Amino acid sequence: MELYRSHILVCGGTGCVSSDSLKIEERFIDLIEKNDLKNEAKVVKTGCFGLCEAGPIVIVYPEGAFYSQLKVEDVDTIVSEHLVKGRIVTDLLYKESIQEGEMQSINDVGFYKKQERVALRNCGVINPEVIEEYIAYDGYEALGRVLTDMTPEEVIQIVKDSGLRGRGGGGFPTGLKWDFTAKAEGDQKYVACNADEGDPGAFMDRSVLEGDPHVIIESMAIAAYAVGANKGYVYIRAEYPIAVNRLQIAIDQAKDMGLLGENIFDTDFSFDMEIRLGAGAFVCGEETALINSIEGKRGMPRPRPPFPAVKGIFNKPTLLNNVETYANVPQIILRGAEWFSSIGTEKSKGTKVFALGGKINNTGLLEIPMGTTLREAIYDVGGGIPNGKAFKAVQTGGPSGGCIPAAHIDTPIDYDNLIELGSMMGSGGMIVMDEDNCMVDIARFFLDFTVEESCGKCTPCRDGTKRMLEMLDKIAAGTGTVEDLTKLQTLAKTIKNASLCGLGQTAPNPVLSTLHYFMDEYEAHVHEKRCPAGVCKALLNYMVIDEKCKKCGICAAKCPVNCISGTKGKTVYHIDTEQCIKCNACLEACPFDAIKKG
Amino acid sequence: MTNSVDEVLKSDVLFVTGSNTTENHPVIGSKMKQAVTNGAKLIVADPREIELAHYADVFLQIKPGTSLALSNGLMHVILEEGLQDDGFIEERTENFEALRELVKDYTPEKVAEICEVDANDIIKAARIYGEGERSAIYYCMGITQHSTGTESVMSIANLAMLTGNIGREGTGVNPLRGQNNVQGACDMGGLPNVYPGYQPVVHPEIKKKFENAWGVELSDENGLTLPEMMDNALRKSLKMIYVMGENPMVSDPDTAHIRKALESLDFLVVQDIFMTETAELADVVLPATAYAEKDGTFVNTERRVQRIRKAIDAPGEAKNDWEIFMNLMNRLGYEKTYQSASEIMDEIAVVTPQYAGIDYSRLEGDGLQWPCPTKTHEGTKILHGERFARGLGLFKPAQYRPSAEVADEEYPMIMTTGRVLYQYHTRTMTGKTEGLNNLAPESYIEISPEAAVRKNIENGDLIKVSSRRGSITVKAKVTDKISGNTVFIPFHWAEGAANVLTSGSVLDEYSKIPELKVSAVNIEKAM
Amino acid sequence: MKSLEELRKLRKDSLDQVDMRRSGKGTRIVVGMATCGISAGARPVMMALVEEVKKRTLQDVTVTQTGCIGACRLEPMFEVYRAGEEKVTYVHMDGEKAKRVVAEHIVNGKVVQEYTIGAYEK
Amino acid sequence: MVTLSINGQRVEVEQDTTVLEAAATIGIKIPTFCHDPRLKPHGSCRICVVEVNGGKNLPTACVTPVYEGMEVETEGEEVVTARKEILDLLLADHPLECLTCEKAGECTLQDLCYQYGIERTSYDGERNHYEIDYSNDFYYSDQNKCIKCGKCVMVCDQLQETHAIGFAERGFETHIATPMERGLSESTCVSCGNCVSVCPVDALAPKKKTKFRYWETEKVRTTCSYCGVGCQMDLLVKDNKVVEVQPAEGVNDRMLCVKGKFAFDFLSHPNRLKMPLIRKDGRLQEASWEEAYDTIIGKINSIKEENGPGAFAGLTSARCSTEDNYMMQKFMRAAIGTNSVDHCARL
Repeated sequence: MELYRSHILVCGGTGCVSSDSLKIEERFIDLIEKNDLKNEAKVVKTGCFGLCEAGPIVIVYPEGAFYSQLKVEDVDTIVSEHLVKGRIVTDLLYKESIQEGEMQSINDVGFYKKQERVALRNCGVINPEVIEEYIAYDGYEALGRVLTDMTPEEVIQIVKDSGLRGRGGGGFPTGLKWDFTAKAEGDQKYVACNADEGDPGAFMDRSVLEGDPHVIIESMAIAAYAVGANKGYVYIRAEYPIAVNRLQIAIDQAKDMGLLGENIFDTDFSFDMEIRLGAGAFVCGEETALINSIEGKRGMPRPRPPFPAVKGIFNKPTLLNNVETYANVPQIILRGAEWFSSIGTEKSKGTKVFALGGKINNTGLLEIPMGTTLREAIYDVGGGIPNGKAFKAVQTGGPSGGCIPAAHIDTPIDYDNLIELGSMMGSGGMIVMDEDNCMVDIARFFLDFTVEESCGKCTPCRDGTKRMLEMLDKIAAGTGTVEDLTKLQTLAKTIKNASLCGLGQTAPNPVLSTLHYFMDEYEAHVHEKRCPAGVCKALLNYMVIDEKCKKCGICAAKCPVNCISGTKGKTVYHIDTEQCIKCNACLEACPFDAIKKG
Repeated sequence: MTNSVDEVLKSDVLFVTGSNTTENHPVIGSKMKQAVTNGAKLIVADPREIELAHYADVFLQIKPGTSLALSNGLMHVILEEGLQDDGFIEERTENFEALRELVKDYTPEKVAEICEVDANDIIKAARIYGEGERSAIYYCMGITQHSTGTESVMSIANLAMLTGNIGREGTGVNPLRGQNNVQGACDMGGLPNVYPGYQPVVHPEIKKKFENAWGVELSDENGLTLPEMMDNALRKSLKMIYVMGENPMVSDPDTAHIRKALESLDFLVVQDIFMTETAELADVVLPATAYAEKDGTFVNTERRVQRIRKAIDAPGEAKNDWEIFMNLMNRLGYEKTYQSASEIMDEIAVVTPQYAGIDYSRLEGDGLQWPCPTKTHEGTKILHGERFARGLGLFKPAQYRPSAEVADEEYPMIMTTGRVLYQYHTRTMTGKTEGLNNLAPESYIEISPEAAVRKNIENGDLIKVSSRRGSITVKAKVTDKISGNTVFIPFHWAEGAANVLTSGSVLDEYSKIPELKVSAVNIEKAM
Repeated sequence: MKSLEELRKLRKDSLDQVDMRRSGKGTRIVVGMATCGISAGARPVMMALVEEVKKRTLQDVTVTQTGCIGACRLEPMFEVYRAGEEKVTYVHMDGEKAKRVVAEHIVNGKVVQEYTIGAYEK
Repeated sequence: MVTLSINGQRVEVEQDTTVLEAAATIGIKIPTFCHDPRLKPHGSCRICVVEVNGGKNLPTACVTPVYEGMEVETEGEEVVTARKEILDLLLADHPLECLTCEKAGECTLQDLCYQYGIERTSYDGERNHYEIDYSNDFYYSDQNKCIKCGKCVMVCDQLQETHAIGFAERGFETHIATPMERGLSESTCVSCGNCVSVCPVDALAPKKKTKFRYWETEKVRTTCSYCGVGCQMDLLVKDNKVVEVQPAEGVNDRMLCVKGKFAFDFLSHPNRLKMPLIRKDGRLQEASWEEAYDTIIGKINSIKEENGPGAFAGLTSARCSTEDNYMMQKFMRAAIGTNSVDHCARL
């Protein structure tokens, strides 16, 4: 076995790959070869580091030097300076990793410091395509212990005691789900993994599959042992080619090593698994629709009961958990239920991965203990709002969630608090909004997504969300009425009450929560025909501030519809609001900030 | 049927042989497909790759006329592998040793050669049927319309008894009756050898019973079967035929022969709802009522006596068939009159033991399945439950014999006949529905791609098909539904009628059924 | 995979390959690997340290590199940092000396005085 | 057994009974669109929502199993609001052509809008526009009227097993279509019409040959006169004419085939025989019944005198009723004196 003095970890997550990290990897390999460092430095392609904002990312160990936003040509510098001469290339380091002129190891960077990585612990640390690296970090130890030393009941008890709840949506206690499936009658049972991550902006499941695929295999095998299944399905959307590829490699490696297949660890337990590709319909994240899709049917939800634990895939008892949920299990087995339940709040244990986006400095993935406040997540980890703008609201839970206003920013994040606030945990989307966001527009954005993604099966979701969107469109266009505001709320209630699946039942949340916290904004649209944030185009009026106008005529020159009149150097310019198409060109062009919108 | 239609969904193995169920009994066909979807195993034996073949675990595309060999072969494998039900054989049957002896010769290899199928498929089918907890056999004219028709049925019954698959829910030997009331017509003694309720006419006590009931003297001789009638008509020993609701000119084999026979009669009466090809030959044609115009009963394939009800008035002066016969009888000096069909059923119940418990007041709702021997009896879903009619079930070993006509140099193809979904029998009814005629406008011949290549035939070509009886011209349908030298012609159409080609002289020894399913023919492009 | 023992053996073998990526809180050995160091023979010293640490399966010891420490004439040199201890700088090192430092200083906590910069400067 | 209360009424039912079934046992009707006991639970239309133990969400009665101590309200305020809203939503994409709609009088949507007082939709939004598919010979598919209950698809898949139609698109654009939208005549459809029979609205409907309103018809239960399955069905009769056939409960489990469902035209076909015909001068000519009887009786007597009863034969019919068959064989045996009675059982 070769020893290396230096490991160069290149992020192979989807985000970084799309910004050319594969070329960076190639260049490293090339230059290391040329500089005759082949026996000293090793290039490792890992999963996502989480701080996608900073990608493409390269980390050089043992120093933990965190290079960010690299270009291919930067590799030359890093090799010649850092690898050959031992001088860290400070200019290329992630800026926050430099404190008081000293480089901090990646682990001490603010973004990572408040995090506690359980589900993501191997992401960005190991090469996901090398099973030995997973094993080196205690991989398959939990499965081995479970199979050789524990009864299925004991396994379920640990999961129950840990307090782990489903990380995909509703937060159902995982141990209970395992217990139901174990107790369901059936000669054939299945375990399945929901990797059909559909929330816009959420990509924690993808990251785990790309960065640590073996943890899913190990965890599903443990689950299969606990519930009495011998076959597993991982349902991944085909839009995740890297995840699919890495997971397939991992499955093949596990099979080769006898960690999947017959008589694992020389016990009676046999387990095999396969990947099923989804076409990326949001609804297939709903468990019964996912089951239909696995069976080759149209991805539409089935009524529950019967629950999948009783009648799932091919009508056999089926345990279905999502990727992040599974990713916690081996650690719980190894470190104990007590360790896990020591993290988090009373009813929400452990950590949760969030995909932080929107108006935030550190866009990316973060894993934080339950109970961390929204403020800590947004400011300490997320680095706050860019450009000194004011924080307005944070949207959690994706299209099923709601908007939480600034007044509640000190709320500790857990399942129940978020629901209390009219939102939900969901799969962990976290979108930050500042003063420039119009809440009617935000509600429209999420509802538009739901309307597009409704499977069309049940009336309230299929037709109801469509009508809600039409009303929001009216409001945004300035033609909304007071009746529309009332109607929105009653219709939303019926959709919540009467829809078939969780997606329909939660679809009105973005609208209901914004109506609740930001009614004044809706009213401004309806009564005053005004969009306070200046987003809804139809309600915008561009005006020249006479006192500031220097009569330069730049605005008139930029206007594509020639609706700005005035004489250069002589008169103040004027915008004809009837003709104006609200393209914002004049406002951007004016060197004196003499044009305002509102 | 020994069992009932709803039991299709309670079987774990279905063996469908000589029945294109989804086209000829569509509602039962759908239930069979449902059963497969729900996990039942399906074995299909048919010369054509019918729709059910696509649902089958084993599809045996047998040569027409070889199903007797196939069932013997299945029994051979079952005995070889010990899949028989020894308890059932011991307690409920006799003559087992003779069967064992006979099927010894029917090795899968030998049967495979006769049937032109793969020996492994025969073994697979035998295992599936033999291992089934509840295996049911469904068959139709593909089994019976052969010179060995009766023996083929016996062999199927042997198979069911051998494995104890009879007398229990989801099992049985289930012939699918082709016509709405073929069961009722048989039950009512529309056969030359039995009175209503299958009571032999030659039995003195039975004759006595009917003479008492009807108040007249009766003949103690078996009458003529349909083919014999035609022969006797030609020989002039039969003078008059009275036809009710039948069209032998299209439905019966060897049309030329039938025409000659009917034309030789002194007097032909036809009673029908339309001017049929047969009625055109009649001396008197009487207008009858259709099913929607009268009260009465039909008996379905599972022996269920069900009501039909008068919904509309008959056109013109058309009368109920029973009324016409009553009037004629009265005029011949038989005085009994009936006010309604219900009164007739009351008389049927008196003379027919199986119907003894049936009257119209009990037929509201779901009807009754005979035997229904008393007024309080609930009817019988499953026959042969505790014991067979004769006590012990008798194994009747039957030797395979090739069909009477085999391919030769002059007639190298084997024609088999059947029906299509969109037409019914001789089209007396379906021919009046435009949509059906659009979907199935004319007769055709199905030819295998290999035969088509050999004969240089393309889809849509007009083909002259000839047999020893005659020839017709029909359109070619080249399809891989059919293989080798087998061809298929549906018999519905008077134009291009398959029965011009079939033989009326080759009959099953027992039932006198003609060998409609196997005729040697020649095909050539029509000039 | 037939047993936990088999798995654990594999883990032990594999761990050596990746251990470097753990966050080092314990001992840090920093080798000067600037041009001066390398030309003076820092690379064999570096590799010797890495190998020795692995061979002895020392936990919480990271061997890292740095640029010019500022005393080029003393190269190859490295520094040992331990929590609660003064930094110790070893100079004019070679592979054998490095191994001895690991054995005596890192493992047994006894500074090899004769190699230190202090001894040299005296 | 499980005891629960529905609208304050106690009811005891078997375990695994649904709320809908339990309610039916005490005569409480809960409206449905997509429910059919023959099909797998679907729960798509949501019109059968009920309130359970005052819970927040409204479960559907058709798929929710009963449990001990359950308290169900089937027409509570929340429920009625939801039902009205659902009807409102359905109407928002459904043409209000009830005056000329062929389904009027037998349309579930119409009935429920009447019941819940929905006169028109309160939405003025987008509507779907589809070409009506007339390509099938017996029925049409008008997706503009479809309420997406899905029964047609399920009947075709689960009962008929023909798999000719399915759901296309999703969300608001969801509709029923043949594969690749190639039209019914290009699909695997076998025209059984079982989808037509379950459609609650005029989206799948028979091509009527006679204009009629459902309330003008009388339903007569009968047995199909085609094959030997003996399907039960209702003849819809208007002015002494069968104008439609609908499947009924029986051995066929409310299924029919193309012939049973659509091939009843022959009944009123102009070529039906209406008068007895007697061959005179080589030609069949209309005659009275008396003439016909006399001719037949005369012939029977003369043949019998010369040749005895052995010269007669009769063909009974697998097409006629049991009673007709009985009378014919009795006629041959008792009045003529021969056992030469046969029929085409073998064909």
